[in-house]
Amino acid sequence: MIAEKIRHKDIDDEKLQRLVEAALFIADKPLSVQLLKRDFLIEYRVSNLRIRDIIIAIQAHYKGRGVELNKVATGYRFQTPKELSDDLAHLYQEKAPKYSRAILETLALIAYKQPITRGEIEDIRGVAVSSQIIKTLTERNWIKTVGHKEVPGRPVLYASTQEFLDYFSLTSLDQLPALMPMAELTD
Amino acid sequence: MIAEKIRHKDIDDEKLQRLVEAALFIADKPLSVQLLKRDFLIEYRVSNLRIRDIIIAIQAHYKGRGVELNKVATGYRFQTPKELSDDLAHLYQEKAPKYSRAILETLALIAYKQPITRGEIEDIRGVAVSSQIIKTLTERNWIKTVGHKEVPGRPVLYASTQEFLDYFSLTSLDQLPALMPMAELTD
Amino acid sequence: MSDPKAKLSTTSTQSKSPTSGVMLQQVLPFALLRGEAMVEKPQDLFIPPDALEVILEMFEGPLDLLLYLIRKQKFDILDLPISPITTQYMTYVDLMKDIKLELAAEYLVMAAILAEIKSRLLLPKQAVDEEEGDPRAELVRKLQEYEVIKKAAENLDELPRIDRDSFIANVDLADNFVAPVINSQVDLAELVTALQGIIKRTQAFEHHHIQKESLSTRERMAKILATLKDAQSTNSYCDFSDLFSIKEGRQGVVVTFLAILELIKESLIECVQAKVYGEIHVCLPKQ
Repeated sequence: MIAEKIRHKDIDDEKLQRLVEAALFIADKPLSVQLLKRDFLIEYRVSNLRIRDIIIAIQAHYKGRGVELNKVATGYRFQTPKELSDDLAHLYQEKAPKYSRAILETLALIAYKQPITRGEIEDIRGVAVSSQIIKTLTERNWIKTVGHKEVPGRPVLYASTQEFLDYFSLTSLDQLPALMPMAELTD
Repeated sequence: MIAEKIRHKDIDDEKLQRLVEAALFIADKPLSVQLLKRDFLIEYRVSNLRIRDIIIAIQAHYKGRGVELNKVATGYRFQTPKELSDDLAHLYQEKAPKYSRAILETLALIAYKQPITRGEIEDIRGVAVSSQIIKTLTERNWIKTVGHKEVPGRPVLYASTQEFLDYFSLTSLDQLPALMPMAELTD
Repeated sequence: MSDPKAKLSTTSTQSKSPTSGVMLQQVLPFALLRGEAMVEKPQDLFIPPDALEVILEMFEGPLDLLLYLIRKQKFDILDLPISPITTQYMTYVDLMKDIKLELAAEYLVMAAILAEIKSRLLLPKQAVDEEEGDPRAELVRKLQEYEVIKKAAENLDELPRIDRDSFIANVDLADNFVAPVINSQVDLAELVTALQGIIKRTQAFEHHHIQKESLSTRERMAKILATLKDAQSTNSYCDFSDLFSIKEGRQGVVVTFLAILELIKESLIECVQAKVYGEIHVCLPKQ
């Protein structure tokens, strides 16, 4: 649609830093280096490495301030630091969504055991998984279907999404808390 | 909603600045000193004057960066600096709706029958030509006025422009496609 | 199994169950509810009576309830004492039924499983097939597996969350910001289609001579008008001869001449000759 413009203009570090900082602040989602280049720096000739250096410089600059620049799964975003949670949270407590154990357990199973079918989730939890739970998780964009399991009935397989990681401020599934070790059953 | 707590805790300047900065970044509206106190600093004993000093310090800190702290009618809010608007514009490009039949017919009549008045276009099309159509075509630089017709009211005469030809990759109007077999056009 | 109506509330508890009236006044409702008939009572049920319903509702299913019983009684999950666990489990299930909590079928299935394990454990050792091993093994594995996920869900709940523990910065654009509009695209065919649409619709159009040949004249007419407009704005005028360009050759001269004639015919321009045989000035009509 938009004709690909040639990246021809040079940009100095100071201007680049201002622009990247502004872009990260106004974007309504985390921005990756690719997105920054595509959406905000299309006119400039600038390497990924340089953008990464600029991001590191911005991160350093915001250390100890009111917001910090964090890397999450889909990119970088400015958010308030942990240390301020208590002071800020009271205003938003009522708005913060709470999730039932059923939802959290289903989500945990999908996150840790993906890809997984609804039947497998029910098997481990020992109770039926309501459609409402799957709907809520899908609507929040935390889970997605990734295919079908080749067993009778070809049940849908679920996996977690990048947005799920973003929501919990994680960059990858590795960062999820480790599962507790299971004691070995000896006979 | 929130019970009025006594402002008893002391807060040092560094923490106060972090908190005010965070509040201004996460609020969905401009924050006045009063709002800052009521919503974010309710637990702390802090004077309006001190908050104002902190705001001035924050404003100074953000001079020349990617965002700036501006005072607007209802309080303070972070905004991107004016100088960056052009660079940030890329992300927010809006796609104009497709041209309506009325616009295309008007343009076609101006191209093929220039110079032509609005009245003549209306005569041929059998419906009024809205000012919006003329405005759209003029803003697109496809039509221009080339004088007035010497009839009562001295209506403006429209013609097509060089940009119109350039857009359609024509070197002159001759290159516009012939409309119909000639027989149908002659009387 | 959760019933949204069965929420923690004194009145609903009272109205729901004939036994709960008793429960409300007692410190140890569980024991009184079951009376002397109860052999084993849960050690941990020091629960305000009106909270009982909510607590029972809190279990995510039979595995969750079993885990709760095991952990509270500090039983070894790997050496599960089936008999006392089964008794306690049944006590809770009966209690859920008593206060008319919507009981998921899974609870009854688990009751059957427990009873079956219990009966197999009672069989003489030799009668048990060596291959089968410990009849509790499958249940223990399930309990462990569930406990891992239960803990994982708790950990997940404690991770910093957006809008609860951390808030995303949002900044407005500058006041002078204008979103650029990408013009929509038109191709020549659309333009022709539009005009053909008009032709089809209106007879009147046929009286207008629109043909390829006349377009160069029409274009020239527009050009001449534009030139004269420029001249007018600088308070000067054009000489008739200025409108012609030798470079265009004979064809060009003819087109220009036809355009001027057409413009004069339509009263769009005026030609003025100041003196006989003098230069003809061309200008837009005076107002």
